[in-house]
Amino acid sequence: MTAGDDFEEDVQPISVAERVAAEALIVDVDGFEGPLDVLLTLSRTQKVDLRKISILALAKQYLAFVEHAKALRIELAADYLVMAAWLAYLKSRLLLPPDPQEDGPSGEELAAHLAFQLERLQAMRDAAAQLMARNRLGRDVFARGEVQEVARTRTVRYSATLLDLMQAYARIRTRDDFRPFVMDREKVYTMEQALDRMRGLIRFRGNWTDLHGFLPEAWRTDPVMRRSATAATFAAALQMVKEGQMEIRQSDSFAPIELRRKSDET
Amino acid sequence: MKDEDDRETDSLFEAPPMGEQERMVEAMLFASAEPITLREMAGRMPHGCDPAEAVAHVRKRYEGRGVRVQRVGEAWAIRTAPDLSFLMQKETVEMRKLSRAATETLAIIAYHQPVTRAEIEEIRGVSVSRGTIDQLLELDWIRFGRRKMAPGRPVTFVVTPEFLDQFGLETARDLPGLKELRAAGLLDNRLPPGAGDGGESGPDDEDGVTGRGQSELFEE
Amino acid sequence: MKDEDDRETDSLFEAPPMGEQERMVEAMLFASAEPITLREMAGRMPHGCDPAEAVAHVRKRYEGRGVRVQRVGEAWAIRTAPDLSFLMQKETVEMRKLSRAATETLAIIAYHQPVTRAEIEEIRGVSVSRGTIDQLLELDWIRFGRRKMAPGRPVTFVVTPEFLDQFGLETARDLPGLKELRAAGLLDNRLPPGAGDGGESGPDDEDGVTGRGQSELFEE
Repeated sequence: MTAGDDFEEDVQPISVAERVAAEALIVDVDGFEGPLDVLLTLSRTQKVDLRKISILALAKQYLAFVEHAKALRIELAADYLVMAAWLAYLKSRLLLPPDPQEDGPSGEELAAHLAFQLERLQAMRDAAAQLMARNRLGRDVFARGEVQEVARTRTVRYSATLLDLMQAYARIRTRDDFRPFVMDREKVYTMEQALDRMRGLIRFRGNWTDLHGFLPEAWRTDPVMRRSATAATFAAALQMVKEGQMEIRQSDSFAPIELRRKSDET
Repeated sequence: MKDEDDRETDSLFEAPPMGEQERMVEAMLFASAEPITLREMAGRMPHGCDPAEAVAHVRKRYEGRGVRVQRVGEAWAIRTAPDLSFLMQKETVEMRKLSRAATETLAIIAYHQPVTRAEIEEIRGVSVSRGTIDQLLELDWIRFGRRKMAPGRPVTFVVTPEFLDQFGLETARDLPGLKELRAAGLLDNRLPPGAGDGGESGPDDEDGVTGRGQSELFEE
Repeated sequence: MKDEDDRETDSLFEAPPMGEQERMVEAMLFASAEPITLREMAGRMPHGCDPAEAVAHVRKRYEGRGVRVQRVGEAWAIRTAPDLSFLMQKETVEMRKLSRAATETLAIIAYHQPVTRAEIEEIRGVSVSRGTIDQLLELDWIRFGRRKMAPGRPVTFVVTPEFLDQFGLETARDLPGLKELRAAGLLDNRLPPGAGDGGESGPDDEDGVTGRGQSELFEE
């Protein structure tokens, strides 16, 4: 494409065709989706494969479009102006011989990338169109009309094993049979305990002493404990009498029971 | 099958081949939200089609398949084969451990059947909630037995064959007695109630019970 | 085939014969409007069934019929044959016409997935309005994918099974022209020259991570 011979930033040499193109775009500037969209539309006027497009020509067309909009006092969104500035820069890079001093991408590289972007956008548009043209569910292809819902039932299953059962039963039965025994144990004064105590005490009891005097201090107040201790002590006393270590007497019914050590002399 | 002769039988229009008509009927039956009448099918199909015949063919084609073409009143529909209805339910099973109250109540019924509620309460030492009995009834593990010949003629409870099945017993008499329980090392009432040791599986429980604990209690 | 051996030895239950399994799959597929996964089928079928094989048989059976068995991503569904759509005016659902922005965005997500919003904007050359993404999300055609391993860990978008179902695609690999686009390099995420540190020759480490897109799907 012929680049403007006397290129200058301010005065854009614009061909009639480009003016017309720009004019056409201006009419519908709101219909465009940004500068890339405009560029893609402009590129169509070149009627070539997007890969062979002249970015320089495209840049000129775009700049003409922006100039025209300015002339018509049409408010263009900022990104259109950013693109214009960038394309003006690109144009200068493409026109001027490469500056060996300057690093960064060359004009050709920038142009190639813009061409890639345009081609990619076009490809996506074609793909979108192809996608939308496919057989669509609910328009061309249909799902089952009379849906049979899958009934979801949640069953709670209770687990209990024979073992659980037997243990439960054992728990109940053992509680019944033995709990009283376990409970009373704390308040039961056994004969063994009483014997132990008596054997220790009797040596010092040469005189008749009331049975109750043999009860341990702690067992005297609580009636249940007192009763248990009394019985055990009495039983122990009988045992010791039987063994010949002790004498026992009661003067009358319900009279105090008295104990004393069996004297060795007699 | 032949009895729907309310169709236009002959047509001057060239109708699609019957194979095509079958496809059409198949698609309509599938996509329709409700059963379709032959009249409606005819209205949708190209001129000259014979939906009655097409339906008959499709119906035949689906014989013995997973779905079948069924007549519903004056219309036709595709329906799941009755023997496959189980596929239309998704059952989620949630395992829960039977509560202590329920287990104990069940045990008492099993060991003492037929037994009245009052007797259960006496043995357990606590009252038995209605919910517990209901739950066991619902599980089909207990049922009502004969009324007791006692004042008020109270109902009794007995265990069911389902119970025996569940617990792998021939009869309730097979339940081990206390002596056997002790011999098996199963008596340990120090175990936390309802044993929190995930006792789904027997062996685990057994492990949990091996500790001596209060089995001493049985030694007089 | 090796599965067969496993199945025979593993399962205590004898699996129903394949003919029965086909019937089951048929019944399930017919009963549902939504695609059903093999896993779900297996969950509803008796032990030891091979829904994959059964589906393959059923699919074959319905070839050329009025309805057909279609793969939708990881699931299967029965759909009417497209050439019979003229019979279904009654069932046709009004399709909301999507804006160009929405269709383009959808295509970009489908062909470039997983793709970030910034990448979509880069391809379209304009910012993507919230409404567009929202609309696609609402249609259930796109969803959020994994976050990209890039600065800021931006969210990505991917298409859904509903998208596949809507457009009659078996998998995202079956998108029309996907291979050609990829071969032409049009699905590469090429950074503009001079952008970032990739500078001259484009594909650098960052590019290597972000620029994969749909091509991932081809690396089996």
